[in-house]
Amino acid sequence: MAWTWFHRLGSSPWIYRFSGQLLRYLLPLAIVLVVAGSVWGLAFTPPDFRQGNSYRIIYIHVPVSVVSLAGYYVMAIAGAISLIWRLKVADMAMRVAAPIGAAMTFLALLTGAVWGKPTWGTYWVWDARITSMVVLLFLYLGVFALYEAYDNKALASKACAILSLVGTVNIPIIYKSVDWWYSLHQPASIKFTGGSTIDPSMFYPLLLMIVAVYCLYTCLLLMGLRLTLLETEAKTAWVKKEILGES
Amino acid sequence: MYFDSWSDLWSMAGHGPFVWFSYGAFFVVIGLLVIAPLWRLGSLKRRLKQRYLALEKTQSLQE
Amino acid sequence: MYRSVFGKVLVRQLLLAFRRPAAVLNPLFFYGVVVLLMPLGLGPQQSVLSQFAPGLLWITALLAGLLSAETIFRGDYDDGALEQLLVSGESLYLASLGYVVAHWCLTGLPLALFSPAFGQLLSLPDEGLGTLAVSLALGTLVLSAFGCVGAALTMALRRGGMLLSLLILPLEVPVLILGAGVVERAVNGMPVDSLISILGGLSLLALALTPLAIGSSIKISLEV
Amino acid sequence: MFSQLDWHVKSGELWQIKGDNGAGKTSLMRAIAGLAPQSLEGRLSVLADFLFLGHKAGIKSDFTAIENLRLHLGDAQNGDERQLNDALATVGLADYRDEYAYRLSAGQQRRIALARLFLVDAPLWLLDEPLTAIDVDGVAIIEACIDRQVRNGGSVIYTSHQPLKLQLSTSTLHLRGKGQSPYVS
Repeated sequence: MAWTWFHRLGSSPWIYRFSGQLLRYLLPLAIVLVVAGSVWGLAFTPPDFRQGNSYRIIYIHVPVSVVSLAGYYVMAIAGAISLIWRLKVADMAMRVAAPIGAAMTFLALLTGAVWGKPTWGTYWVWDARITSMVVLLFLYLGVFALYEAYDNKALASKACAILSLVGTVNIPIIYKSVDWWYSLHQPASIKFTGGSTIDPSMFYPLLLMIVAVYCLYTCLLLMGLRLTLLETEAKTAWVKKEILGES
Repeated sequence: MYFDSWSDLWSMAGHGPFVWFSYGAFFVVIGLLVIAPLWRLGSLKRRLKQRYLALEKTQSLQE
Repeated sequence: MYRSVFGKVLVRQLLLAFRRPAAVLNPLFFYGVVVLLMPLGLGPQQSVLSQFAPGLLWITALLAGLLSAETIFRGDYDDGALEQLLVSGESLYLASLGYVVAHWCLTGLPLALFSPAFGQLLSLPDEGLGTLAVSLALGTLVLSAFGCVGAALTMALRRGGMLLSLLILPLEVPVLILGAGVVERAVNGMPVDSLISILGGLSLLALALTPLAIGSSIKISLEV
Repeated sequence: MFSQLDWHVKSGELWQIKGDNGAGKTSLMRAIAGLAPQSLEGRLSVLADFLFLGHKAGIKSDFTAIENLRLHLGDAQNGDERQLNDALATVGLADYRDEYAYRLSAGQQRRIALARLFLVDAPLWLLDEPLTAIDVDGVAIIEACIDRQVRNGGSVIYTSHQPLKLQLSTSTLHLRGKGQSPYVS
């Protein structure tokens, strides 16, 4: 059983078709969830008693931050699989995951900065969470730049896989140390609404948004994967069959 | 709805610009991320189809 | 003659460096020049300098490690020595460890040894001097390890310099935080033992794991 | 680079790889040495220990001749001092033992690399342009060296733009560039 799975994962046509089937349901679902979660968070939740309405940004900031961190792990694990088992699909997944993750990290930073203005009175505060996000963005950009610097793209993905693995081992240490650094220099006066004190009326829409953004991320990954599959295997028989059979 | 009126929802007691800008940026980026691969996939399929059909044509001519 | 490739690489790198004695001093000169810039940029008030000294001294160490990293593999890549290393079938893990330790001996160690003097120049209180040296000695091991990873990934690329900094500086954030933080605590008279041991743990972790990445990167770079 | 190569090298054989510039001689040599697995489709098994001498031989200009041998990264066992001295003497560098390589000529530096042929006990030699920058005496030394290796049951694969005078039967592999399959003579 396990081996047929592995075999399927090595088979491009199967992945192309399966992900196409999956996307047919998952993409509309993700969009509906994101819209529903946003409307809920924007209009149907009470304001935070300390931050007022600006806290509504959290409904996108937190999910996007969570997914951008998870995205780095996705990228690194895909890289590891392509290094160890030489699975082409894993290699493509790593390449696709990098720009999506970087975009998510950028969104997290942007929304965090905009949230800071009404809350702290300034767009930028070197808060632990934001600082870790900046480091994460640079980790993504490093992988990106390394990929672009190599002419031989097969070697480029190998190099990026190694770099992202090194980054993965480092990320928990970075997060831990940045937390410690923040507590050392600035005893926390303003904190995010903590998990323990959050009211259910605010928590459920947040949970919904996290699930929605995860779904969306999966869709983006699969769509990128399908595109890369067709691009790189344009000369094979199954692509020809796929394209000509559709009409 | 929590807010009393549409204008209340829009202004959010002064925090409106920040909140709406954030959501706007989110949907713009997400929209681009979703539409770009769909669009590229479509155009790639069209290009490949043309190429395959042209190839088949020359092959049948040779026969 | 050398029982392991680790010793051979280490001796090779050190011997090569000492063939150009002036080059061995370059990291120290660099450190000195940057320390000179600090009072020029920040003003000569001792209170200002001593407040920023732990961070400044550590950031300078990061930059020194970064600048010297680019040349770690350059020579051996250009003249085919790395090719020969790969062909020899020797353990790339041990060889990579040799490169890391050699780089540390040539940059981190001298910086750590002379850092109390630089600390004096920036009015770092005496309580922090010992901790500065110890934290630098341990932390620069991590810097050398990551420097070698970056250098191994970029040696085949002709314009690798700026790229190298983008690759390795984000990874070195924890060392900077811990290093500067521990010196600051020492200055404030707080205990530093636990933080020093965390720093030691990090350097052991880096020494154990990065040679895997360095070895694979050398292989990739030789295929370019 | 080249396609459809089915090639076996047995012990005691001497092979020359011929082909125009860009036909893939160096690529093939590097592939045999295990330095370019990416560029290779198919199966390549090298069953013997080998010595690889490429265009770049890993000679450090800041090391003396003897140090270059003593600390050469290509050899698991670098040999004891007496062996190193003997090897240097054989390639005619006895008087330059402690001279820095950057003070030596290109040909003399190449000879340092060639001294390794007398130090390493490998059944297969891969010599990519061993004669580059070597003078007449040097060529004679290399020829004798290859001769001895093959007579002792070892095998040698080499590329060379100038002919080697050898009293041995040499097989030749011709590489003909893109798309054309190589042939043997």
